[in-house]
Amino acid sequence: MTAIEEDWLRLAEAMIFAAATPVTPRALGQLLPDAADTDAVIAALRARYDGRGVELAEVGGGLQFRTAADIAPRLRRVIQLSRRLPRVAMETLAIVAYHQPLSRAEIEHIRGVALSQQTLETLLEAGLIEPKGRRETPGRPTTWGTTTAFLTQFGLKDLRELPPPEDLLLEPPRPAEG
Amino acid sequence: MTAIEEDWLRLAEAMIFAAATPVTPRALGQLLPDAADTDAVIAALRARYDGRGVELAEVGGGLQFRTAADIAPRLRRVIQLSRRLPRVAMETLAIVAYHQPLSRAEIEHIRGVALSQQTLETLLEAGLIEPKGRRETPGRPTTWGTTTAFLTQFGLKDLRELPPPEDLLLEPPRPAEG
Amino acid sequence: MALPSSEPDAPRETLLLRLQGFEGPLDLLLDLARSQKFDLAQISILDIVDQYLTVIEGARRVRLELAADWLVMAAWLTWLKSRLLLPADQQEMQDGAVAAEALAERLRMLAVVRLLAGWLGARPILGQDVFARGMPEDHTDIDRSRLAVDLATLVGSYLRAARRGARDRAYQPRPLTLWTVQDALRRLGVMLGSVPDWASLEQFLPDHLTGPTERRAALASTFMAGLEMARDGTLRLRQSEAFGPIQLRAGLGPLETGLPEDDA
Repeated sequence: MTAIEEDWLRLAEAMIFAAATPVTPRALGQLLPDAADTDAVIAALRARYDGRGVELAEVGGGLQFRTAADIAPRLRRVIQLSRRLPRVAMETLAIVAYHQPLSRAEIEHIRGVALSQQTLETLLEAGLIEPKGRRETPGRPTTWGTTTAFLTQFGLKDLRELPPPEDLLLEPPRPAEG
Repeated sequence: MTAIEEDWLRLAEAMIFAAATPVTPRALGQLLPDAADTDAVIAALRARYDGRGVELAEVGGGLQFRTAADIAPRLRRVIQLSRRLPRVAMETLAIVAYHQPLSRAEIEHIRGVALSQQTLETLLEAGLIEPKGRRETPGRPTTWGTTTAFLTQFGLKDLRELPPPEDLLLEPPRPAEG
Repeated sequence: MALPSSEPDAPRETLLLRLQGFEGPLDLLLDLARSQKFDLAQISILDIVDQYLTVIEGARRVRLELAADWLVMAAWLTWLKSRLLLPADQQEMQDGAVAAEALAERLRMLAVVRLLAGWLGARPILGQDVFARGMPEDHTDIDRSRLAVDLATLVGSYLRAARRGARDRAYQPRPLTLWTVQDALRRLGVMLGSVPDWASLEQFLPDHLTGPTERRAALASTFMAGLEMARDGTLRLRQSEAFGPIQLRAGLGPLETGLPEDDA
């Protein structure tokens, strides 16, 4: 492995900094000279930003700079916040994340209540879920799945980062709900 | 003057990074603890980014991060979008191709409508037509013909490769006298 | 919020309010299951069935018109309970056990979803807890200089333009440019001097006749002019046979009129 040149770090830093969405390692590799080891450059860049106000995160299959989580309480006063998802939307999102692709009827079966149009629209507008084709059963219902924006929004590398259901159930019951 | 605490630098860095508009030193000062010297924090932050892929720039009285000037051209990606010629331009070009050299008045006569300056300029800018001298009639109008670039663009060896008007029309148009 | 089966004397309004706080029967059942304080993997369906029926009974005492799905669930749970209480060797009891396990599975699934929603909500959420760059830079240039054109479009455009051009031009009848007798008189007068001998009438037609119609008209005009000029003796005409070629030559002028023909 060759040494990491400062120039490569600068290039990678600038590219990830400029982008509005996570930059894939592949796109980064195309920008860097052939001699550069993309993974090593990423690691070096992450180390450089470690503990700073802005950190390098791996989300949604790409790299993105974001502010450090511990600063959030102070930043919230000055930075425009995105809207929090209501509880119903969060639960619906969790169902889609675990059982995708699945139809609206299947979502309703799991929650035991009808899925409101508003909830569906909230998730669609936020770009968190998307249609994933139709199921070849009577009525050909549309099935839904999560998007890359979902991963980015919740800081996940990929869907495998979601905890397995057993792990969640084995958690000791929380003393007070809420 | 007190020493600059790392925490202040992190806060300033995160705020300038996340803000949707340039951050004024005043706004920054309100975020930082009273003990912090805003100007000193800005100076320290600028020094930290000096020589990196991203630098702290002062724009319109505010601070923002910006891609380093020497890196920006290397990040530039050019996307080529094919542009279609407007219908009017295409018709005009076709008439010039078939009846060259001919004057503007003759083009108008064949198309049966007036020819806008803009259309002529579109074709000129695209390098598809060029002036071919003046006609020795009253007013000495400029005559127009197609260019070599026209042939290249349409994949023609020469103008004789165009299908003859007789193959296309029962009564091919004739440019008016003049 | 633990639902109190241990508080049967709870105020009625509180009971109803609690019922309305749940998103349907499944939601209430899950809450009852949780209040067992057991591992959710070991839900005792019989226990929560009793609790559910108690809650519904209490709610119905307060208000009769309870939403249908609450009552449907109550009826189904009553049926389930009756099956579960039968001696263990009966087929119905086994059916009940399967149904109870299916319900427990649904509750576990819903519990997992709740937990995952909580897990997601506790993560650093973009736009809430962490922030991306507020002013991203776009280093993409769009080059629109390239043209998307093809020969077919060019030829098609030509056809369209030509057809429209022909249609839009106002119709003008082509003016007939026939050779008049006056024209013929002038031309004959000029040409006669340079014709020494008999010459065919056709030789005196103008050069620029475009079609057969114009040609025949000119021939007729020239003949008329010839007759006119022969009358005053400016020229002489002859035709050796019917429908034969008409010939003419210069005459001797008006004074010569009446003199015998002499070809010397």
